[in-house]
Amino acid sequence: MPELIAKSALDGKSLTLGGVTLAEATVGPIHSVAVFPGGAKSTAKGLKSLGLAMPAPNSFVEKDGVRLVWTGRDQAFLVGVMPPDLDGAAITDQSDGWTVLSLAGGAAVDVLARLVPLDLRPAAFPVGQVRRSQVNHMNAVILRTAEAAFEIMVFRSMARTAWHEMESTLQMVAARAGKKI
Amino acid sequence: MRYSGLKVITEGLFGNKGWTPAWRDPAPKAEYDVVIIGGGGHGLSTAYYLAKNHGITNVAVLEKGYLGGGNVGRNTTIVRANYFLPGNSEFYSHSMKLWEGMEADLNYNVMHSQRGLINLFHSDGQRDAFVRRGNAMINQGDDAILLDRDGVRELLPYLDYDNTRFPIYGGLLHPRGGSARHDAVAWGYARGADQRGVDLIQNCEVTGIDVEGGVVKGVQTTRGAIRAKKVAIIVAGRSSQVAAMAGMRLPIESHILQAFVSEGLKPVINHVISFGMGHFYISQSDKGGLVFGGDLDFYASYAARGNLPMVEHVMEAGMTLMPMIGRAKVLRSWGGIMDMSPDGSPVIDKTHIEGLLLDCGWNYGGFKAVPASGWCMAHLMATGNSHEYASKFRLDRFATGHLLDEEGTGSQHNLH
Amino acid sequence: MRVEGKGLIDRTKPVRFRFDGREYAGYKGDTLASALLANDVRLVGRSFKYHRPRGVLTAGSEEPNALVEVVGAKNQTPNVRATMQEVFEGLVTQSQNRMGSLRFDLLAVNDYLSPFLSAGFYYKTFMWPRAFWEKLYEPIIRRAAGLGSLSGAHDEGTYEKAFAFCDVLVIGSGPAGLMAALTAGRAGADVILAEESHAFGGRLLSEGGTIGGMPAADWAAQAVAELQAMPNVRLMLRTAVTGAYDHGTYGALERVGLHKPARPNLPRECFWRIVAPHAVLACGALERPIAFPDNDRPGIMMASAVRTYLNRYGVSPGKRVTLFTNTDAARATARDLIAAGVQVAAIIDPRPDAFSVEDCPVHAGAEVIGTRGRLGLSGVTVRKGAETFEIETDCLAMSGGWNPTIHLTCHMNGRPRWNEELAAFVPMEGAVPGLVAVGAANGTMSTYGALATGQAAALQMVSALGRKAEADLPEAEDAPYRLQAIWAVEGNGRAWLDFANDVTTKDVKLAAQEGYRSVEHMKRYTTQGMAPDQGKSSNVGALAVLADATGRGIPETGTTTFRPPYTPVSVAAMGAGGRAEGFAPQRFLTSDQASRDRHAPMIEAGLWYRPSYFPKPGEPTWREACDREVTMVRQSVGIADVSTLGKIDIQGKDAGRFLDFLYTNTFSNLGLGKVRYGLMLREDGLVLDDGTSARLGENHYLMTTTTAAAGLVMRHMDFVHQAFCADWDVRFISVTESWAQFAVAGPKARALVNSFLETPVDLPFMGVARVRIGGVDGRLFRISFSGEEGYELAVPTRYGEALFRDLLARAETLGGGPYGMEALNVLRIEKGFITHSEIHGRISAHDIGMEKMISAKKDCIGKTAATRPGLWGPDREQLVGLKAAAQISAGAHLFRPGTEIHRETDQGYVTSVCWSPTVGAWLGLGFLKDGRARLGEKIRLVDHLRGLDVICEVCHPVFHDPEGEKLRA
Amino acid sequence: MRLTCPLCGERDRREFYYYGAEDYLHRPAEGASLAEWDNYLHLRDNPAGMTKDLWYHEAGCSQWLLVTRNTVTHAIAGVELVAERKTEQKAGRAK
Repeated sequence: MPELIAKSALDGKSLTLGGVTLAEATVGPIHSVAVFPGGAKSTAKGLKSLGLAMPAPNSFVEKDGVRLVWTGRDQAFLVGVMPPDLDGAAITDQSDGWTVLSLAGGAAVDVLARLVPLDLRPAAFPVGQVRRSQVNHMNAVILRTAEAAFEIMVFRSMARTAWHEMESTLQMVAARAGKKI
Repeated sequence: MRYSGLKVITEGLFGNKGWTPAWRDPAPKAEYDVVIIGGGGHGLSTAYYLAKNHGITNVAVLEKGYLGGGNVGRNTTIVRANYFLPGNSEFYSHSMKLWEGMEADLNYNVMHSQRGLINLFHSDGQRDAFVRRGNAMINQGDDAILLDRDGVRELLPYLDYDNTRFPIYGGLLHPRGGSARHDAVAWGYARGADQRGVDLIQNCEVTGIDVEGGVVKGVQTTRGAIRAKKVAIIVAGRSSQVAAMAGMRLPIESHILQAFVSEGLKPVINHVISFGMGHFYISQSDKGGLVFGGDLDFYASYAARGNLPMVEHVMEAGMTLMPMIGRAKVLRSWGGIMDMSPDGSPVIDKTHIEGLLLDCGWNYGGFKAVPASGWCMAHLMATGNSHEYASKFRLDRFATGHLLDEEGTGSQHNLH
Repeated sequence: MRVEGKGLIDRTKPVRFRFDGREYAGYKGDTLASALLANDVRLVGRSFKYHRPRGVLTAGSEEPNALVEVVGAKNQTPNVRATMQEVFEGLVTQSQNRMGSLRFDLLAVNDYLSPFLSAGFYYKTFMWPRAFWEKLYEPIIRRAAGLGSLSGAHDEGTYEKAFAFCDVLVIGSGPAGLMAALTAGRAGADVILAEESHAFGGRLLSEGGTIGGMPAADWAAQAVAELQAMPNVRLMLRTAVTGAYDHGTYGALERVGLHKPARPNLPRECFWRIVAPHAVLACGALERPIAFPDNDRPGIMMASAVRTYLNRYGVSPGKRVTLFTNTDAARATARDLIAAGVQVAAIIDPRPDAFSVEDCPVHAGAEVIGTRGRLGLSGVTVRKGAETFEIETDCLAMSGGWNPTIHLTCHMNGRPRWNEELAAFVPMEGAVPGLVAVGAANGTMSTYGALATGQAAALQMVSALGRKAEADLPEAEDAPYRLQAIWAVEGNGRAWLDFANDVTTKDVKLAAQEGYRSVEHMKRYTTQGMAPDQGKSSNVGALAVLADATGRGIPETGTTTFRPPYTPVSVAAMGAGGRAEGFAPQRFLTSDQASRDRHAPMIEAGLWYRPSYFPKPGEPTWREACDREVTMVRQSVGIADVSTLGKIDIQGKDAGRFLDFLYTNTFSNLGLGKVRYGLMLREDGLVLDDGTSARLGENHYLMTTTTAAAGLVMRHMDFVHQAFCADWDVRFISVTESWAQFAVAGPKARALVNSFLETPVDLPFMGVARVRIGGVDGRLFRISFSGEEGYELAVPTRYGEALFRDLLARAETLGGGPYGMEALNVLRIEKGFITHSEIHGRISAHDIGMEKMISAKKDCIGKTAATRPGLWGPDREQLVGLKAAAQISAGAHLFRPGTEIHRETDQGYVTSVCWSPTVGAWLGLGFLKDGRARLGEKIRLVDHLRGLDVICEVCHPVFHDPEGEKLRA
Repeated sequence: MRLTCPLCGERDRREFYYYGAEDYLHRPAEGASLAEWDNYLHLRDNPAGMTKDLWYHEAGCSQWLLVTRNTVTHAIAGVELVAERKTEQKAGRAK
């Protein structure tokens, strides 16, 4: 019988530069919940057991470490727990499809501003919101978990490129530090 | 007036006082045998060959702005004959031959320079596709040489062979490919047509096409009505608008193609280089500017200007392929309006209206086609039959499925 | 020379730098230009065409003359404006565009040949003999042309790009910009203030005067301090806004590290994408020269530049300065010089009624008609009425008035308006939505006017943002701007309009004489305005000369368009991060390391990296490895990572119906646990992609796409779903990344698979089953791309590497092992399976013999367009197999033996070839006219490029196991 | 260039893929003539002015958008989801 050892894309590595920490995060299971036409009610019923409801566009809801993250029209990712039985929605396991990078610390916004074409001002992208966008040329799901903390989901196969992009940006931001821009 | 080195010297000695206008500035007559709408490269070359090849000189070229003010005056000046589909091959092959005799024919130095064009490839599959193309070029009687990685390195030592995203497997060298001075082509044809009696009428915008009983009768313009036995629409970039004046809906969508030129630099790039994986191509002009570009901005537009995402993409492609140009500074960018057709190939054809003809859909390859387009369009106008080298550029080919899709990207206009 | 007591430089911080090999001293705060002038260096460059000696003309980025190379460790940076480059300890610079030394440039011979090098001369000559153009004339022209040089080495510098968002972008930090920023900032709006220079304050730093009762420079410093303290304001120094784009997007270039020694990871430049619904254009005006004979000598400068060098840098560009101007405003330059103790030789003012208040000779109604001095100005000739006289002078400050810096307002095709009073173009209002020009940029020339219009624009923007702001203006100078336009002075000799491209008034007149009367024709014929300064100082003057020569007014003559960038931007800055994986992400398989451990060369497959082959000792080339791997699969078992194939999970009651619409064939009737091959067309009827789809449950399918088309198919499905059947009960999502999938192929595949399954499965061909492997849920498909009995085993990606290594170990015990892309390709060619080499976008179902797969019972994407007559019939090239004893090649063309080789006799082409160790021959797939009717025929394969000319046999494309017995075993 | 996705909000143009004119939404019924298909696939009004065309929020929510905008000024008058479009579908073009 083969012994199958699980491996993440980046072996859980982390890096701190200029007060910003970049790390591969472990978030547990990820499942897409895609509500069928007319399936909203029964989906909501199913999600009740988790104390969560389908989030509004661009936001995520969180309870007891479990998140339901909006990812599209009639679609959210349930993160951190195996999905309950749900009628009315297609459930697809996405746990292995994504690598999650956490980026936190003072200049985290400056780092992201060099990679992500999003308005990162707190009024435009408040804590508790999510954006589907890009990190450089890679599609990404970006959650703002605190004023200076983000979780960034990228396709697992691209994790090394994502890391490289973010690492070199951290280096440039750190090299600039001390200078008011 | 005939131009020559001797003439330049004698005029120089006498204060350059003797130079005369390159063309007249006539007022439009009430009637012509032929009216050509559009004083761009194709319109001017059509007029020139109508006069020269067919003796038809009672011709007016109507230009709403200034001669050569469209895409012939804003492109990256590449001249090549490296198509592979029958229908395109023979046409561009013929165009190349006309380029090669252009200076002597027009008595105007268009600075056509066959510096060699290299299409780089980055995988075995791409190599095979380029080999198919190269063999088609040779079958047509043109030239192509397959270069391996070392062969490319010998010619282009400054490319990044180690760290580029898509490694260079080799290249297809088209030695007769090159570039020319774009404005000079328009001016050379304009001067040649004018000398043969064609009226070049600038600041004359066509506002309507007169059709009676399915037969064209003339045009309405901002300088009055002009009657004509035949009318040609040769207005790439505005084809849909002008054709709409005759009630036609064309298989064309207009798109923006940006291009860039750097500040002048001492010679660093001798060839025309095309980097398919990055949709990037570059050459260096005689003035020293790096002239380069990439893909369309991709959205339908008549704005003649582009946006940053494509600008950045082009620069990134340049940096991954040849990081030695990093410190060259972009001096100017511009956008041309491209007639994008559903298979990437043009139309030179009659329309359902008798006497109304159409030359359009050049996508972003119109510059190199200027001579042959004029040649074949003039033939069609003079004889009523498609020229053998443009026989497949039919307007109905999309309906019938007789496509000329070099890119293989299908009926989506902006993908060619 | 340095002037004591003047300037904003830091005299406590001396720096040493080099120019053309000599070391000089300057101060922190100096530009290269100011520091060279302080050292009495006037000759800094050579002109483009005539190689005339040139000096500093301006004090800003519009500089046409003083372009130098900055020399770094590995690269040099050409065409750097000495007027913008700050000096720092160790800065090394050199002059450019010279043959020999700067003082003795051999190409200066061009200046003597100038009568023959008039505008457009090259269009009229160099035509004979033809071959000489490329071999002789053009190389000489190319060598002489150009300005600075690139080193040819890769630019390994660090560059970055960034995005910024604000409510109000203020461009320029003179009085108008500072006032706008203060007003918007005080109201709480998010403000970005971008200043191109290395200090905030704009002309306030150069002109003295008072604002609110304090020296203007102090007021500026106080304003900057207040802005700096506001958290909602971001100050961006050394940042030129270079372009205005759609919907409030601006491009801007920040010089991050160019003013200091290189440091690891410190970007040289940053290219900003700034998004702002409101923007204030407050970048002032550019002073324009006057075209008089020999107006290009080193020492002849813009009056405002002389003033800037004096007041901002504490430098007088001359010891005995003469001023030539037609405006009151420029006269202040002379007054400032006199006050600083610099001798002013004279003021030449062409206005007959010009006042005379300065403590120096003032010649009203006079003009400069000539100059002297080979490498630097030594004197000027002045004409006043009938009289001419000489003035000894080493610096001539000239001013022909000001042109508002309207460039950004033209970037979205806005046409500027001619203002007769200013004799200048002013911005068209609303030309760039959200952008409002204020101050001198809008033709308001006084300091008070700048403050007032800056504030007014900001108030309007703040109120549009729903914020309240107070109007509060300090007092300042409000003198009227008065000038009498003077463009060109008649006289002997050439008078320069465009210094950078060496275009004189004669050239413009010649263009008009030759019929190039449109301003665009003139520009293109003379090259005026096409140099590095893009005509910043010459456009209006040249237009005026053209208007005069053609007998039209300036507004009727028109203007050329300004296009981005405002000031040149390096390719590296706009392409920052674009090298290597920054250009396109790299995608790695879970088996990547295991393949590399086995020394497999990894090759690009789209964005993915896949193993090419797995070399073993004694295999000199890939061919031996490939042959072995093919034979291994045919005889025992091979393992390949096929995770790159697109996988799309499709669920819902209408999932089958949806697939029926996407595919030409039917999937709604596919049995549970079954897999079917499907063909997908584009809507234009040509083949889009192919692949298999499995039915995992009643309402649950898994679609597979090719690697190449995965993204394309997803987009296509989204379109078809959202555009045509959004109400259907179907949902789908990509699971490409979620599963690692491995092919296990060969006669021993079943034995291998059963060796690790908890419960052996006897899966029929084209079946799928859920399996458990080592405690993990997986999926097992019985499909084959090799023609052998084949399985594909999928597990969650995290287990991919472990499973791959385990599969290899097991395969090896059975005499098998891994196989790479090369072998995979041979296996599929032997079996006649197509890839995107065959379905290359011009191929119909009919071409590949699959027209019967288009179901007649239902509609599907592409069905009708596929019936277009041009996509059918014997004229089309159809898929065939080719077999030869000698080597053949993909890309070769096919001809009937004995016919001439020409386009017109071309019968088809080859798409894929391989040496088949199984068949013992070269095999190919290709497209041949009416090919299916020609099986058994001999055909001639010609590849000119590779020198191949081989007779092949036309075959059915399936060479191996045509009945499919092995597949179904 | 910025587009406002009805779901994701205002975004940079780089997040979007462009397909072509609104015409692609008016797929002829099965059995329609080749001329109708030619009209659907190839022929375009291609106006210099207001138009409706199709964009895909590829780097965002994967929704297809129907954008009303000006091809000369690039001004955008409206964006709606293709999947939920209420816009009156253009009547079939007689040709």
